[in-house]
Amino acid sequence: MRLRIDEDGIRNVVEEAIGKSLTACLQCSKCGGGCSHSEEFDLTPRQVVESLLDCQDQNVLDSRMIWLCGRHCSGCQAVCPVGLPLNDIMAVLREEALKLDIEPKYEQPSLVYHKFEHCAKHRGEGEASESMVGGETQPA
Amino acid sequence: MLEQVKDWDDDFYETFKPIAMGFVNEAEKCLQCGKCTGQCPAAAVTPSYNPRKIIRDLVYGNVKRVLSSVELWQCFFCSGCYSVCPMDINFPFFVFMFRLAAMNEGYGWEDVKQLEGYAEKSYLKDGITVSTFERNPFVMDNIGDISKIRVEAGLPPERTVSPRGIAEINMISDLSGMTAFMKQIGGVELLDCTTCTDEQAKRCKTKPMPSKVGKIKTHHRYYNYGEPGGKKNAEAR
Amino acid sequence: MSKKTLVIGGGIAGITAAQKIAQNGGEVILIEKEGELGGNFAKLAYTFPVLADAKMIVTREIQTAKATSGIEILPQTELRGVSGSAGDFTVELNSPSGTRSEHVGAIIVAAGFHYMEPTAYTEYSYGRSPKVVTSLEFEKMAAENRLPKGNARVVFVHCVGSRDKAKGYRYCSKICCSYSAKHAIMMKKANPDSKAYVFYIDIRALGKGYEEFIRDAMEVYNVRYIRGRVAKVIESGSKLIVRAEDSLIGNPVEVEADLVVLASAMEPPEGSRDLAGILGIATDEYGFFQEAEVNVRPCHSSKSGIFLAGSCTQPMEIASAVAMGGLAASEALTLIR
Amino acid sequence: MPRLDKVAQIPKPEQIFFFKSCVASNKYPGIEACGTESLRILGVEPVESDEQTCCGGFVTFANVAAPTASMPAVARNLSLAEEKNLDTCVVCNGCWTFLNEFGHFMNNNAEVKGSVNMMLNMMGREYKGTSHVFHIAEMYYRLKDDISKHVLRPLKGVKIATHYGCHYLGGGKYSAIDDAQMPTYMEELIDLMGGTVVPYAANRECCGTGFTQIINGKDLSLDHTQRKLDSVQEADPDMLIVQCPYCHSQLDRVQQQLNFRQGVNYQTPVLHIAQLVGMALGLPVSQLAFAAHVSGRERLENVLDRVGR
Amino acid sequence: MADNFMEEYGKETSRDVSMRTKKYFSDLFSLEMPLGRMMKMMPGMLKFMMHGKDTREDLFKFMPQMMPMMKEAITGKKEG
Repeated sequence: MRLRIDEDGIRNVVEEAIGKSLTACLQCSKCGGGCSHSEEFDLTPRQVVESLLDCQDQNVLDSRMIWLCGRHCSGCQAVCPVGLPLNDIMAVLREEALKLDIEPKYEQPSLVYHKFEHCAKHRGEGEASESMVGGETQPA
Repeated sequence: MLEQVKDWDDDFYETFKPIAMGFVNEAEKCLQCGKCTGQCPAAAVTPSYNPRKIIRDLVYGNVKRVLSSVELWQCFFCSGCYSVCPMDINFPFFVFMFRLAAMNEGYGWEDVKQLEGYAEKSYLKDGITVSTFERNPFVMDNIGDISKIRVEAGLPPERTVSPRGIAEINMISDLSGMTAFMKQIGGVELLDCTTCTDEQAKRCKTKPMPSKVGKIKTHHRYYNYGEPGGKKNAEAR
Repeated sequence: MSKKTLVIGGGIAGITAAQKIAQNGGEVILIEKEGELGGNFAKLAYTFPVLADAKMIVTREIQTAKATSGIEILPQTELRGVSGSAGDFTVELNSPSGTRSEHVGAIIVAAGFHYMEPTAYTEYSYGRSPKVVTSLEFEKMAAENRLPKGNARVVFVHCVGSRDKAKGYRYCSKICCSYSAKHAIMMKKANPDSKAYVFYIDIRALGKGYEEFIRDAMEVYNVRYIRGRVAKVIESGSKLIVRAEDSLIGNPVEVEADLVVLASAMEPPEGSRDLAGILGIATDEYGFFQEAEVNVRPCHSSKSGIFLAGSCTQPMEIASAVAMGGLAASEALTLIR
Repeated sequence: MPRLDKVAQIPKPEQIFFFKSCVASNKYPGIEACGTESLRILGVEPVESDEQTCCGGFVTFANVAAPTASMPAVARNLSLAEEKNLDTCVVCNGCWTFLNEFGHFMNNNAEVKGSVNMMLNMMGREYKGTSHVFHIAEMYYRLKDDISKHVLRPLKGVKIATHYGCHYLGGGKYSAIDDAQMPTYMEELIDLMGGTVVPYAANRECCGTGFTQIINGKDLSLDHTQRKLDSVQEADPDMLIVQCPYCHSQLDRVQQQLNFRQGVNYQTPVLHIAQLVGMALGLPVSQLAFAAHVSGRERLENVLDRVGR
Repeated sequence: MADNFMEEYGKETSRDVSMRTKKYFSDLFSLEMPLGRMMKMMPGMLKFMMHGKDTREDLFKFMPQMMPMMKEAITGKKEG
């Protein structure tokens, strides 16, 4: 999707809480690279910061990353060349998610790339898009 | 499981260039600058289509991911990316070639099947790709018979191609192997999801890989470029 | 053996070369095409990496040059013809008051550069919308305090004309990353509640203190850096919609902006090929003057006795232009002593 | 701005081979009727031939036909024009791109040309590559002085928005007569004929057909076309001018489909450049064949009343 | 049914996939005329010949060109 970028969204809440601007992030992915549990997470800390800056709040709040990261390990925060307090960022995001009563997700994430869910019957969507029906179809 | 870089075929792109006879060139010059995706109309409406990533995967040799992806079939072919590319990479030619390669791997036949009518029923039978066939009820009753309008406009009621012209393109299609290509498409069977019966569901492609449908094993395509953080991936299994 | 040197071009490189030669006992004829000295440096408001006041530095340099004895400054003068060889050139200088021929021992070319007019970039609606400006115009706007007020959003676009085989030059203009950061900081200083966005592919901060300067822009001044080259700038009503891809996330993004600043490429000055023809020295494929040997003899042109200085050889920042001016001066001094 | 050196290369022939497009003939006959009639008025005699089949490019790029099948088909069509040694005039961006793209491809690739000619010799035809392919909008721009001489219905007070289409400008990055991002030759033609040009934000966006997306990925196509139509509706033009029958078909019919599916109300008539020039040159209303249009018919009638039947 | 493309391909690496793709395209775009391909063209020519008198004459006019290609296809060596 094309994202419309502006300055509001929960990034302001996060920035006030940690007192540092998220634009300081170097996007060097040292945090994601160094993380020992990256297989279990669906987002790396870098992607969390970049999504917050891109106003993809829903994506971040729905992800599993904010629930599991930073609870007992601070691998990413230790290596960050800019010194962004990633654990506090995750903590603030957890509070925000709870405020929006999003229930926590601790289970194993589903695999990285997912199925093509086009089958109307199983997805419960009424009208499969016309184009799926066979026979000659029209340009418009 | 994570992707292994040792899985990739590094010299795929270099060895493929001479074979593709000029349709595939200049991709090694790609700056990965993102200008194509920035202006791409398809990338604006789809969750995960990204021309820059497809070019990157082709030059890196990650052929599996490109050919088995749904995104390869979401390109609008508007060559806007070619018009803004600082390195003049003709991306629609890449999509055209790698859709053929994906079909050779067994992907995408369900999309091509829907276009079979244009090639077999219209192009080879009466020489014109888009016939006067109408399916939209509003258009049928408001516009009615197009030949009446053609006569009013001073044109012959129907546009016809001479029988000899049709014979000639049929021969061209036989000689160049298009007819053999069309037979393969014939083998694909499309099921109507809205009136899906259990028996039909059994043979449907969302099930574990159906037995060969005609001569073609229709593989199931995946969203290979969806960002891991995408909403769908967050649902726990 | 004449003891004089001809310096072509009154920019910072030419002024430095003239001063160094005059301070070491040589005599200099400094010719400048425009009315007064300063060249591109005079058009700036601040310099990076320390946001020093450019106007003050330029006027000081010009004063010292005028004050030094042994430098003859000829404004609105152009070189018409050159003959002779190293150590003994006769040059014809053409000025509104008539032509004049001189005997000089060495020639230093410091013709400077020119910002490319991005008219070929119609996808950025340059020329169609008054809100899309080049970096030079932004400097003028900053100097005349015409920057947008209120919570305006300003977008800075890197690599317009550079690193582009189709519509521009293939080389990188080296200083756009730094001066875009400078512009962003100037914008933030002039209007604290404005928002600044910079679209980049790679950040090339190649000097002392440049990286820290750009990092300050990100950390202290909250300038948002997005990795992705701007694909389109569309006029929609009074606003401009800037479209690009945030390639670190993989999604196309859209920013509504009030002002778009294009960091256009540094190309050779107009007429650089004719000047090279008059002097009889080689130029490279883009029209910059060709050095004899890129690594070890950067100041020597293809003809002995003619030396090159400043950004007429390649895109370069002020510090290197000054350094090269000094080097060209010392080369010339070896000839005319 | 139009590349004037390219425009100068377009000759002003007495006769030209008029290449009929499939969507134009079978869905919007007004394009073909006005195209031929307006060229005749401007002094260029269009020559048509029943032997000419479809450009074969659609079936190829839609991967329904093998690529090796389309080059002989394109060569065969061009050989028809070469028999009468005429240049070719197409009305559709798609035909222009395929005839040009494969035409050039064969010209600088000798063995491919040899094997294609081997196939064509079986039918007694031969592809030499001498016939140049021009778009009808290029011809109009080349003959714009004649157009201004022959205008009988000046389009005074008609607000017209333009849509250029992707294949001609995007695909023809170096061979089209205008640059891909800020083309103005249609605006100049409209000013010439007295109309007022209405700019809108999504002017250079794709029409949304996506070549096969309207059939395979219909939701993506409708979504994109809706964004374009919203931007057109903001500018509220009297009509939208296109240069390709496929864009014409998409922008015209999807308005009705969106009205039906989402209850919105898009009523902008869509016209091909040939129909606009035909209207300005005073062709009879029956020949403009507005009856074949799906949406915006009342607005079209009201424009005709204003401009004069 | 596999959940993503990595499981789908299992042990197969991109190298095997690219071998298949390259072989497919080299057959598709090859311009030589081996005997097999000549044979595949026969039905198309016959249908064209059956179509009408004028098409039959054109094909016969083409015959002299056909002979060297046939010889070359059968013997498999380039001559002349």
